Amino acid sequence: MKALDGVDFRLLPGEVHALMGENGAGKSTLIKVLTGVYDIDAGEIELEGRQVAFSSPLAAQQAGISTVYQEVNLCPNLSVAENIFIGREPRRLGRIRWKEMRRRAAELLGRLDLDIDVAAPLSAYSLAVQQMVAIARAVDIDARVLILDEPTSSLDASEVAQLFRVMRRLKEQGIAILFVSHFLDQIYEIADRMTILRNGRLVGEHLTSELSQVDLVGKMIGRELADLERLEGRPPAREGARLVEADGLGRTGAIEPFTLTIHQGEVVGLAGLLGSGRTEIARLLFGADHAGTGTLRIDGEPVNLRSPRAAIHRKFAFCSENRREEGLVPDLTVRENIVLALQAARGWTRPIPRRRQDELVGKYITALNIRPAAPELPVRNLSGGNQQKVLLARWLILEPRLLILDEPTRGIDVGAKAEIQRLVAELSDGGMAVLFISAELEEVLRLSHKVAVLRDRRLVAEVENDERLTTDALTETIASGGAS
Amino acid sequence: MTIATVLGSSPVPRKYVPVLVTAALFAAMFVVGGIRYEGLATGQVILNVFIDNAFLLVVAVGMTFVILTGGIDLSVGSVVALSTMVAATLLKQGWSPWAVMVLVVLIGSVLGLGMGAIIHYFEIQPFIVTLAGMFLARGLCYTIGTASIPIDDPTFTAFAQTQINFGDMWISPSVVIAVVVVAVAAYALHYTRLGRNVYATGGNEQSALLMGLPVARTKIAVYTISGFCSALGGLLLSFYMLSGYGLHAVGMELDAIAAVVIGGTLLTGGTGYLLGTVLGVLVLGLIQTIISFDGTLSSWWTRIVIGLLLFVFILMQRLITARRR
Amino acid sequence: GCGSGSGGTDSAGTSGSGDKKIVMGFAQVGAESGWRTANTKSIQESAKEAGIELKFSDAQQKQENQIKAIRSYIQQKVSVIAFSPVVESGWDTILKEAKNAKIPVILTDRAVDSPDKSLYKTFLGSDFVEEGKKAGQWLVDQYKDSKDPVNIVQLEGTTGSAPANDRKAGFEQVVTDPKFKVIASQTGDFTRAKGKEVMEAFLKANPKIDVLYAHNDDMALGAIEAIEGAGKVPGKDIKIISVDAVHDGMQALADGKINYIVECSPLLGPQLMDLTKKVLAGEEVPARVVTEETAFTQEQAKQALPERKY
Amino acid sequence: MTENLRPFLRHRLFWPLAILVALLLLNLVFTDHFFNVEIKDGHLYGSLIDIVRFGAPLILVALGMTLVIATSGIDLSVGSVVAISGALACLQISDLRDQNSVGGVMGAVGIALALSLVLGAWNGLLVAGVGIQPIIATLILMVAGRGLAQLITDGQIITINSSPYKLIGGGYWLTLPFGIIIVLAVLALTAFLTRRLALGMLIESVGGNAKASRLAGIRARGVILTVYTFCGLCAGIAGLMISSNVSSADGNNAGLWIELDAILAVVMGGTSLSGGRFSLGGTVIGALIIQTLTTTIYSIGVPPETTLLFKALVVTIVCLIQSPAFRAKVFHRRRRRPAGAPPVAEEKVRVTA
Ligand SMILES: Nc1ncnc2c1ncn2[C@@H]1O[C@H](COP(=O)(O)OP(=O)(O)OP(=O)(O)O)[C@@H](O)[C@H]1O
Ligand SMILES: Nc1ncnc2c1ncn2[C@@H]1O[C@H](COP(=O)(O)OP(=O)(O)OP(=O)(O)O)[C@@H](O)[C@H]1O
Ligand SMILES: [Mg+2]
Ligand SMILES: [Mg+2]
Repeated sequence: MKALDGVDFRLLPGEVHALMGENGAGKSTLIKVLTGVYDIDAGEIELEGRQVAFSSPLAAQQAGISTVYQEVNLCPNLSVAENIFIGREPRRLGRIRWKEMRRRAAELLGRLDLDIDVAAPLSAYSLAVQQMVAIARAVDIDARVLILDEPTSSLDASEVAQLFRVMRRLKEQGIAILFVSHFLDQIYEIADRMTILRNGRLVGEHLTSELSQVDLVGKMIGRELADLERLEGRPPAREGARLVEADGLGRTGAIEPFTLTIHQGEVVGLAGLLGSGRTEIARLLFGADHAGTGTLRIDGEPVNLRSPRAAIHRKFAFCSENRREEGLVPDLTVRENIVLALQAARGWTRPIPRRRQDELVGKYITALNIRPAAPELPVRNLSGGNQQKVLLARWLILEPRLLILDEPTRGIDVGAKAEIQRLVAELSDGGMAVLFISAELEEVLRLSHKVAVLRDRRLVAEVENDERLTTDALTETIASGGAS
Repeated sequence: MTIATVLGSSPVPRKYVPVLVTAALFAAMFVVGGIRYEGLATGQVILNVFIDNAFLLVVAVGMTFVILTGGIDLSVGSVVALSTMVAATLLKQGWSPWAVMVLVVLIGSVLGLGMGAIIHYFEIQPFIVTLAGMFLARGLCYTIGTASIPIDDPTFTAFAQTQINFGDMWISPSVVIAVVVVAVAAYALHYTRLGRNVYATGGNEQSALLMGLPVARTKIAVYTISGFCSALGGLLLSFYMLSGYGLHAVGMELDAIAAVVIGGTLLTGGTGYLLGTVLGVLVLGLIQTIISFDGTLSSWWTRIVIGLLLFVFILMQRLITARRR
Repeated sequence: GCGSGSGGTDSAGTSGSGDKKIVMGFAQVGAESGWRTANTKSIQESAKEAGIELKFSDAQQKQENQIKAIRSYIQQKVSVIAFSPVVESGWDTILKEAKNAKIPVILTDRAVDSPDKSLYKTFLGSDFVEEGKKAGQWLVDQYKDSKDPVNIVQLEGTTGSAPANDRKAGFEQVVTDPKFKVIASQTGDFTRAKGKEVMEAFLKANPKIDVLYAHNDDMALGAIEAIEGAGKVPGKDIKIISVDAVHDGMQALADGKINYIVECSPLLGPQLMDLTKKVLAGEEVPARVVTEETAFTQEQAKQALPERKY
Repeated sequence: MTENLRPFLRHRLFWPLAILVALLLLNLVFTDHFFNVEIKDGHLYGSLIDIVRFGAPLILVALGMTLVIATSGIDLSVGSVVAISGALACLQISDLRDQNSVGGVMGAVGIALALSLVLGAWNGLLVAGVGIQPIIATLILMVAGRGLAQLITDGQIITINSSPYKLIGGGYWLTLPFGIIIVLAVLALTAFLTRRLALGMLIESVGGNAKASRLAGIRARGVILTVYTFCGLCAGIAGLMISSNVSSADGNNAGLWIELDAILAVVMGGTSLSGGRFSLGGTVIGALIIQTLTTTIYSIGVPPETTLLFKALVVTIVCLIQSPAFRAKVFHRRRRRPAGAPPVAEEKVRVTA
């Protein structure tokens, strides 16, 4: 299989260069080839006019290339400070100076507006925080080239703004930045030039100012995407029966007691900043964590969800934000990953017949445009966005009554994103309730009937999504903590 | 004593809780044993545990490095035996004891280096490579000779029989060596880049590689360290036994792994402390001491009771740490 | 001595055994075979009979464990220490500690190679080399009239273990005539299962085997099954010599499936207790006490079998 | 090589199989008629049969171990379970008035297997229920279990004389050694449970990513418990075979170090110790390689002192040949990356900074 085929590509000092392409186009592969993770079969790399060949990421780093790879690639067992500084710890006489390291780490994160305990292990933080840590590490490395592969996939607007401020500063210092993102707005805000890939081939190189968004999308997916913005206003939800009623549900240290009702056929969006507790709500409703206080009613009956299994039994589904740690089983094939939850629900004594599996899997590979469309490929060999689609497919085939989506469009390209949004809208029209979490407020607004706003691990407001609600208003609500 | 210093320093972060629980349980076991068996609760008994397990301690230190990277080293017991065998044979041929010591340690390190290189460059699971290493080292022992070879070199005998007294208690020079090894290793793990790379590699090897850490060097280094420690442990064992024998230290790899794991280090790598390993060794040693103080157990009851004590210990450790979380 | 600063008087050993209870610390090798278990039982029972309090520990075949046990006996100030050394070498340090603590030491089963004979009072036990010699001698006698080559296969004990080394050496010292050929020799780890497995392979690889020499009865018993499985008659087609004389082995000998067994008696208990009392009473004891052992032919086995307990 | 050989060469069992065949061929050089299989007294007889017959207990234990390892666990206690089950069965049989009564033997076998199940479940409970690390959880039973076995036999070797019992490990049925039949049956059952039913996928999922499996609604604890129980059962059957083969139970030596051999078999068969994907066929081949190696050592007359060196040599060669990285590096082929298959990148990149 060829992931990249004769791609020419150049990166100039002092520019932000966007690498564009659909899921599986070869962006991450190109980056890994550039930084010595994979070997090159043909072609050459020149750095400042000199031909180089990196045997390992270490060599690339030493040559002045600093990289944030697509999935968060840090060590969860080490502290935040160490994750930022490991390999280049401040030392005196060979002895690591821990105090100094923590101080500098806190300072560095402070510049990104992140105020966390840098001595705590990285695993204590949500994925978004981990992504920020990875960025902090990369920008602190004294490099001439900075490569960021989808660093913003689970960041919200204010973090992205912080990141962009840092990127502009680095750019002024003459550093070349390679940036990958599926958020077109971000690209147009920051990038000077872009290179577009499709199916591992070079499509073209353009100045951002000379290419319209529509043209860009056209070049990326190879056809016009007319109905990208088709999903405009949401029809008001028909009054469905109450499916989930959380009353004073809470968990110490994670989320304050909250009250939330979800009706059948309703899409409820959760909005809030990093670590505001959105994921925690989702986990409580799914039985992944145990609630310390409060009651949960499903169909009016009080229940105690002891495990995800119990929730799945009630036809709840939860698509985690952290696909690598909590979602996929990398060794298993695409097919196995997709049917996993369904099979688990049926129990191991009732295998899903192979024909039925192929049918289901085939259907969702087409529906979500998973590429390559090879059900027997280990899922680890898929590109990030396609992995996300596989995870989504796993929950969709369950035909759940409540679908909890935590950052479901993380790393998914524009075309597929529209597809998924349309799917969600369709399903909710069919009576499925959806709890929708996304860092992208537009998306939340576009889909949900109702938005619950969180701040500092408290549910502070619940807003009906009518014509008047805008992202700005929502941002305002988040910032003011629901006081307005 | 080591425990006290940790307890003394500022508020205890949560990551140290398992080690502290282990320490407390060890103390409790000692006290209960002391009440139950007359003469057990003396300082010398604790020192005896050190004297009798100095070699295991050193071997377990090496094993800790390996396990922290998520690997395993099954060859340690055999390398210990090989070291005693090489030392005894060469001493018998009239080599200088110091030269022998250097050579033995060199052999162990080179064996470790070789295994580490194979594991890393050929991407073979550590379990098999070190199992082959185990066969190799033990096989070399038998090729040297199947009988036990006495050591009567004066330097070795001095190491074996010197008693370092304080008050009416004493320790052997081996204990001093072991404690130094522990101290150096603990320093290396906590305060040097190598040490932190060990933890990073164990946490997530792929990530460590992408973060630009020298994973290859680290992995090879830990097996070399383990080989070095095994050889040094072998020397301490030759002091202890004053003999070289191909059947020495059979199954010691399991003791070492058990000590490391009892000390709270995760076999999957990335989490654990050297102090835990020390406690693990002490726990195993104390269990043995209790058994021999009891003195009424028949052979099979000995094993059953060892298993039971181990079970109770691990269960308590697990339950207490789980509740603290 | 160590630890005696506050204790006042030294160990109880020297002050006579009449009024004080004797405490014996016994460091057993392990429980690796039926022979060893019989040995342990014999010691435990005779200690009870002799009114000696026994502190028993099991080293699980490890020398370091024996050393640890002995060290803890010294700590506990027992009156006498007895043990069966796993190997000959490496006992000087701990024996010196015992000597410093004025605790007398008795060796059972095998000697230690320490040049300083004052470290222990006496040594009671079998002579493995002698056993090998006895086995070899019987073979030489059996074939003294024959001129044809005799093909021997040998099932060795655990590689490196003292009985395996010595029984092999003793046998080789006697069986020197070039007509005797050891065509295959492999370790059977002293167990029946291994004995059987190895013998099966021998039978496949060597069409003509005349004699089997097994380092213990268990391996011989395993090998008998293999021989029968190959359609041959143990004791006739292939002559079998073995060592130990445990009950099952004697049974096979009486049944004609084994031809000769050299005894290695585990019943050291009574002799050990006698020696202990003598040592503690300050009497002179010989430096070496050999256990009374014989060897059995098929006829002798039939007679001895009913009394065989272990 | 021709095109249609390719998929065969690529198959993940190709190299283990090739090594097995090579070892067998090596024997042919030293032993004539090594491949001869004849019928003697209505039984199949020959070296090849012996390898499978003696390898049967190892295969069984390794099968159980495969599933345990697939959940990223390990079971060190199998050797002890082997000893206990053999000891218990033999003790029961020796107490029978008529040792040849089929009913009595069945009862003894039933009790022994029931105990093995309980012991396996105990391990599973410690791992899944209490959350103790597998290696240490099973170490407890490894140490105590041998004591238990000796307690049962009172430190002696229990010898029995029971022809129905003898059948299990030493008997023949339809000219085939009964042990082989048992192995085939257990293998078929395991394959059915894991590959036909969905157990295999759930096991691989739990081993591959435990957290994700829980969130996908898999009862990970149940799976782990099942797997350890099954491993205990396999070890129990192996124990019966071993003791039946020599008509006696040896609490101390039966199954000694079999855990190492079993793990080695699993790993040589291509299952990773870190869990996830497993291969039953690979395990069987791995166990056969080990047994062939043992037989080879006996039949070519490697002296006992060098046995281990020989073993080290073979194991090293086996691993090197199996390692794709080694083959690539030594035979100057494309290098592989830890991440898996290498994407073939053909490109020209110019980085100017
Ligand atoms: N380790 C691998 N082994 C085999 N194929 C791979 C591997 N990694 C990626 N691929 C394949 O290479 C192609 C390009 O993947 P890549 O990750 O570069 O895509 P991408 O452009 O980064 O997509 P995304 O936007 O989804 O992250 C995909 O078809 C993928 O299936
Ligand atoms: N900015 C932060 N400051 C402190 N702790 C944080 C922060 N962000 C996340 N955390 C930690 O991460 C944990 C997970 O938070 P949670 O996942 O519920 O947040 P979220 O609203 O889903 O935000 P995210 O966008 O990060 O997913 C919290 O329990 C908290 O301990
Ligand atoms: Mg990508
Ligand atoms: Mg979240």
